[in-house]
Amino acid sequence: MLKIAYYPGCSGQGTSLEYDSSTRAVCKALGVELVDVPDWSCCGSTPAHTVNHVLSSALSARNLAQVEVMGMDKVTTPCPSCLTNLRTAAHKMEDPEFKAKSNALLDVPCNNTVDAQSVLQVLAENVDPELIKSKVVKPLTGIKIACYYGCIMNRPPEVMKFDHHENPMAMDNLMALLGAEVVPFPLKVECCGASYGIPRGDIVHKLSGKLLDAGRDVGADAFVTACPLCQMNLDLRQRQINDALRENFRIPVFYYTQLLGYALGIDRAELGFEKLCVDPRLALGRIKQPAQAM
Amino acid sequence: MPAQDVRELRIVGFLCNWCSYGGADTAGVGRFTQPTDLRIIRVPCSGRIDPLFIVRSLMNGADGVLVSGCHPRDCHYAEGNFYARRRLEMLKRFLPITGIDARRFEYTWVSASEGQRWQHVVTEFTRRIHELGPAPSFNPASEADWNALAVQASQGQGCPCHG
Amino acid sequence: MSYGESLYQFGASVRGGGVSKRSIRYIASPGTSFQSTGRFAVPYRKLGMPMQIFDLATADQGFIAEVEARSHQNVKTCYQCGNCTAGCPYTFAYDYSVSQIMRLVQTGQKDAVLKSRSIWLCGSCQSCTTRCPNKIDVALVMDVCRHMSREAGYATERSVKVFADSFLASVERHGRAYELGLMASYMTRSGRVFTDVDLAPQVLMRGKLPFKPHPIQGREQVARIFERFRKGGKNA
Amino acid sequence: MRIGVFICHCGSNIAGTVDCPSVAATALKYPDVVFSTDTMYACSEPGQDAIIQAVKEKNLDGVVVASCTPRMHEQTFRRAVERAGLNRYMFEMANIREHVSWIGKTKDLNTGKASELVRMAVEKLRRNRPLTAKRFETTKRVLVIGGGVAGIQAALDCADGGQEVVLVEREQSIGGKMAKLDKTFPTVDCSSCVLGPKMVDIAQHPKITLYTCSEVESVGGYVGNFQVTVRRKATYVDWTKCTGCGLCVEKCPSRKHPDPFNENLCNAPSINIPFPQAIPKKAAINPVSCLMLTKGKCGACAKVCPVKCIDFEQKDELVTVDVGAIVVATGYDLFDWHKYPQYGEGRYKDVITSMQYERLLSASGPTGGHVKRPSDGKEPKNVVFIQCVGSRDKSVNRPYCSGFCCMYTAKQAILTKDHIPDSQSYVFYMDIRSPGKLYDEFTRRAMEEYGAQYVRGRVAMIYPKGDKLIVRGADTLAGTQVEVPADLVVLAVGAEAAKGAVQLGEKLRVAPDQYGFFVESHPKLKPVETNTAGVFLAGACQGPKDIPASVGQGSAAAAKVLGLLSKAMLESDPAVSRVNPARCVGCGKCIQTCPFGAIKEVQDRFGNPKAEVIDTVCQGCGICTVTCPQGAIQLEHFTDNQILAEVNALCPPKMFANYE
Ligand SMILES: Cc1cc2nc3c(=O)[nH]c(=O)nc-3n(C[C@H](O)[C@H](O)[C@H](O)COP(=O)(O)OP(=O)(O)OC[C@H]3O[C@@H](n4cnc5c(N)ncnc54)[C@H](O)[C@@H]3O)c2cc1C
Ligand SMILES: Cc1cc2nc3c(=O)[nH]c(=O)nc-3n(C[C@H](O)[C@H](O)[C@H](O)COP(=O)(O)OP(=O)(O)OC[C@H]3O[C@@H](n4cnc5c(N)ncnc54)[C@H](O)[C@@H]3O)c2cc1C
Ligand code: SF4
Ligand code: SF4
Ligand code: SF4
Ligand code: SF4
Ligand code: SF4
Ligand code: SF4
Ligand code: SF4
Ligand code: SF4
Repeated sequence: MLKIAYYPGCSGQGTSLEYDSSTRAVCKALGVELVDVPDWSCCGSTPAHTVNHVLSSALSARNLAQVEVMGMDKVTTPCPSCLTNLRTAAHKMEDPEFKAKSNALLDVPCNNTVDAQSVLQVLAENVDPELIKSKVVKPLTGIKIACYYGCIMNRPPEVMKFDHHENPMAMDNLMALLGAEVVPFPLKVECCGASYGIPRGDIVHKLSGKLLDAGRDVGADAFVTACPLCQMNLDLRQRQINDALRENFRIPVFYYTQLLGYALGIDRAELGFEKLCVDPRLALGRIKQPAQAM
Repeated sequence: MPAQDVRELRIVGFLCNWCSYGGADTAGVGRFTQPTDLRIIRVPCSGRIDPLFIVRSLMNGADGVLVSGCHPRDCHYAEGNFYARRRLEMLKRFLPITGIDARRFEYTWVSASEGQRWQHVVTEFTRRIHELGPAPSFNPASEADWNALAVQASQGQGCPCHG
Repeated sequence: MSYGESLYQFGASVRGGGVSKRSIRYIASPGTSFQSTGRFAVPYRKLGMPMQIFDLATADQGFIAEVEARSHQNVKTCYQCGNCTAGCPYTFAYDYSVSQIMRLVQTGQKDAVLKSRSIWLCGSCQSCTTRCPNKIDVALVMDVCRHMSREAGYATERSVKVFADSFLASVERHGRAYELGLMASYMTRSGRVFTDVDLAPQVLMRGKLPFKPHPIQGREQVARIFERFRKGGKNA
Repeated sequence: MRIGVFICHCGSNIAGTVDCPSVAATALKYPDVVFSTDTMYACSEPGQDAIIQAVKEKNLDGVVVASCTPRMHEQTFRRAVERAGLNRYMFEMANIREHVSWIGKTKDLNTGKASELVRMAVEKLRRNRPLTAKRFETTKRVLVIGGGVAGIQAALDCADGGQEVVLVEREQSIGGKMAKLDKTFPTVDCSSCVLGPKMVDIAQHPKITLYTCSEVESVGGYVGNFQVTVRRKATYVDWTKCTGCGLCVEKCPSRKHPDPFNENLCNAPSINIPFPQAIPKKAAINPVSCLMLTKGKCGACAKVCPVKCIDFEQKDELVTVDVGAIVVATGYDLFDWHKYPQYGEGRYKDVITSMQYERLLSASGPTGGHVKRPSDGKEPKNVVFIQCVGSRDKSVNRPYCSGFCCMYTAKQAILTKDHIPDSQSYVFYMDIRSPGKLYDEFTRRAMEEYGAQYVRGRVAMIYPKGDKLIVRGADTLAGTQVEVPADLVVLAVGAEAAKGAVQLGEKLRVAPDQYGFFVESHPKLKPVETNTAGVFLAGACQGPKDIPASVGQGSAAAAKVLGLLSKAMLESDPAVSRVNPARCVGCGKCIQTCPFGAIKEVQDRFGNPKAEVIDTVCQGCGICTVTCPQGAIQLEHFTDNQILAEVNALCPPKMFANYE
């Protein structure tokens, strides 16, 4: 059984509770043991790196140091924003001068020995697709899905080092494996407006609106995403977007772990579909029952 | 103190025919005044410069040796200066081992059009040699070692002290 | 509607023998761009505002050098191809497009850069960095400019600064981001008390905004990071 | 030895700051110097006569002239001593003008330095020996590699100049890229109308032998006497019989293989004649797709062929040709735009290359000259051109400008309007590079008369929306982002070195630059020569070039070849390396080091390996001399002994320090 340190990230405690719980559930089902990083703290998210890189690095490095204390050399997080911060910090700390500056802010210095990966990468690279296939009890046959990766999961490639920076396929492949019809979504790596929902809602409305429009254009029943920020902008703010753009989008936005859990037959309570703002029932209803699917 | 005002020292130059010798000519045509200490030996290519020549010059009491060839990638013979660079780099590393001040030897790249650059190179190198002063006299007993060293440098082999 | 209609269209008509008249859509034009939040409108470089004339001879060399040193990028390699602007999703909200920011940095126009909105609005989406033909980490340059702008006491997009401040204050206090507290703090500091109130029922109903922060044991450690940072460990 | 020394005043050029008579007087003390004098202008007629007279009167067998740089008058004086009956290598020069009088201000220091330079020259001369150039005959035949427009021009000019020509082309037909083009800038005349007649001339010229489907296997020999082996690949058709009737092409049932001549826009039958004007117009079977050759059944072509020339058993054939000179004209290839994932990596069918667009425009192309987009065959209305794809981009290791894409894009925009009058073209460009006669006028016409909308900026991404492709770029002049819904996107892909150029370069000993283009001898003054004597360059193999420039180079290379082969005999420079077999231990180090492949291994009469220098190939660099651990290989005229003599003259060995 693969054992790996787990960094849930702040949003997993709040706005993306369902992402955290479904992630834990699917990892368990697929034989990936997540060990919570003890007493983890916030990575600083976007605000930190827009204020100062050393501060941002230190906030992330504290957590990397915690993983080092665990005696582990790999940590996984579901959130691409956390991932970017952890990886960027590690990348910057390759410069000894920078590392010293960052460590000067910390109680416990970070040796920079930990590799941070997204849960998606862990699943894609360490779990045999055949195993997943064999565990599928409810194939996603019948639902048309647009996979949306967000702007920072794979960019810049020199730092993120996973999948493809213009046309990532990890989620597409996973969803196809589960039996879903994956529609080619052209704006996979376009930005949704990121953390500007609060200070500049108008930006998010426009950028996320564009994504919803493109999703509708390719005939998606639902979006699948791996990012709490993307999910929030597309789902929670869908009504705002409709108001601002005089639109009428009703496209549910799942975390990929939710649909993966669904296909694996994991208890609904752990998947948190009820936490989605755009009612997912219509979309889920498109999934043919296993009997028909066969 | 300008170098030409004091007693001349003995500086030997090895210059490739196509670029640096031409560069020295260009400096002359441009009347770019230089110290007179340097005497130039013309060779077809910097790749023709055997470390032995440099060693022999220093052994015979030269106070400085200056080598100059075409800029890398500009070599008239395609790649001669790459060979030269490898050998001369090696020689530079060996010199201190034998008690010679490595600063007495320098190599550089000057093209046929770079008269001013040549003037600068000569002036600077001459100044350096004058700062170092006349070379201490050399014990001919170790000539054999010297030659062995030059041969190794020419073949780009490892440092003689460490096999 | 198609999303295209919702975009601001300026000077888009295409002359020449073509049939398809308005097929080039200009996503934003400096000097004319205008944004509307639905609640209030913020004019940027106002319509009809005269151009600024830069004196190239007084280019701030120190500024260029500082941006280069802090970003480890050589801004001279930018040849103004515009690829960064072409990909930047935020262009419509910018006053200077990202390639213009690069140009202003190249020409040492410190004031124009540090007072621009763009550097405050960049979403760090990395599109520019990923696609720059000269491998310039453009997003990093934008970041560094924002740092310098902040240090110089500017906050051209005040709400963005206040949000970041509120967020970090929350982290400093609790060790983790406490979203409800962060919202409260943001609303008070920014004076924008109605921000997202429309979302509150949805969020609260789904139990997505815990009423209490999640304090962690190491929050003192986190607080000390900020403390040391303020004391001068900031020179990145 | 009896040496005479002549110190030149060069008017006051030297005498102004050097005491010439005193230098002459000092020289008399040097060993073997029997005569020494100063002279006003050594290079003038009377100056040279004086030297000749002295040689004869004083019975000299060596001459030193101290004057200007040898780069100026070495040849002059060598010819003079030759006229006096000496060997031209029994002469040395001391440069007391450029290296002494013009750069030093102090007369006595200058005089001292001049004397020492003379002494060095004397010491070197004492170790000189007479050298005589080898004369050899040349093979009056030329090999041209690559049958694009540059190679065609070179071949025709050489043949018209009276030389026999062997033209080797890798593809089935000659014509190169130009044969694929529809019209050509800046006159917009039909490409095959101008190229076709030249191709026919190649086929009909009595002095030209054409080998297509062929490649150079190996090259031996040296200038004037190369031996080249050519591999003629099996075509499975006996070309001596094939009439090019095309019956087989019609009948072939295997038609699912992409057609490279049409840039894979359509499929080609397994037996094919690539295009109607092909030269030679012969059929060839593609062994990868032919049912007979892959699965052993079919043979339809063999049945239908009226002259029974299909031969499934045909094998590659090696032919050896002796030639005196080689012209390389292997052209270029196109950048693989899939390296730009933001342009769809091939996911969007309506994103095509400029060369594919040429085929769509061409009347002989897959659509008969009707522009139809690949996805649904519809006529595009909005056509977007993107320039500099794979050029001027460090991130894909192509920092250079491909030179002709600005121009052909303007051409294609013009042709688009001609073909589809209600269309609109958009051109995304970074700069427009159009130096050349009528070139800028041409690009202006595309904009002004044909209404092409030029947008200054790169394109960040292309994505589909409905049946359109949204092209998102920048208009840096307006300072913002723009989007265009396109029906067809044409990528002006850049030029890169032809595949296999590096390997061919190795065979020919012509160095490729870091991008694989061949390096010319001098970027300005020897643009079609290479550093290997007898091998010349023409066309885009040396760097991106348009048709006028390629043709110009083809003719220039031919002129060089004709000049070379017009001499009855060639002379080799005798200052080359020479192996002393007694010292050579056959280690082979020199063979590996020589950049020109001028040293070969031979066996002495006991069967021991020895190095031997090929005089005609050796360029006289002396790299081998330094490499040889035995001192067995010595560069004549610059031997170790000669150079060390100069060193010793300058820095006398300690033990004889006071020999003066
Ligand atoms: C889309 C497009 C449009 C263009 N339009 C114009 C235009 O309108 N006007 C203009 O002036 N220029 C135009 N050009 C440029 C033009 O194609 C070149 O200038 C010209 O083709 C160069 O000729 P070349 O003979 O040097 O090379 P090529 O045409 O590339 O010919 C080289 C030949 O050598 C052969 N070869 C390669 N390697 C070997 C080998 N190892 N052994 C044997 N044979 C080999 C090839 O098969 C080929 O036949 C255009 C280019 C492109 C891409
Ligand atoms: C400022 C400047 C800088 C340049 N720098 C570069 C550079 O760095 N690199 C580069 O490659 N190119 C450069 N060029 C271009 C370069 O000058 C030309 O490419 C080159 O000189 C052209 O050579 P030519 O022999 O064709 O013409 P010219 O050099 O013009 O020679 C023509 C000769 O013909 C003589 N002549 C004219 N009419 C008659 C007549 N009726 N009878 C007899 N004789 C006549 C003229 O007196 C002249 O001597 C530069 C040009 C300029 C203006
Ligand atoms: S993409 Fe790079 S080179 Fe182009 S304008 Fe932007 S920063 Fe400059
Ligand atoms: S990182 Fe910033 S400047 Fe760059 S493309 Fe994204 S939003 Fe624009
Ligand atoms: S049918 Fe025979 S003669 Fe005619 S083209 Fe084919 S092979 Fe040649
Ligand atoms: S034998 Fe091959 S080439 Fe001939 S007709 Fe059949 S498939 Fe075509
Ligand atoms: S010719 Fe024009 S399109 Fe081609 S690489 Fe140069 S600038 Fe770009
Ligand atoms: S006219 Fe001269 S300066 Fe102007 S674009 Fe042409 S080559 Fe450049
Ligand atoms: S390096 Fe010297 S010894 Fe070795 S093969 Fe060449 S000539 Fe002979
Ligand atoms: S002198 Fe130069 S070219 Fe001649 S054999 Fe030696 S290495 Fe080769």
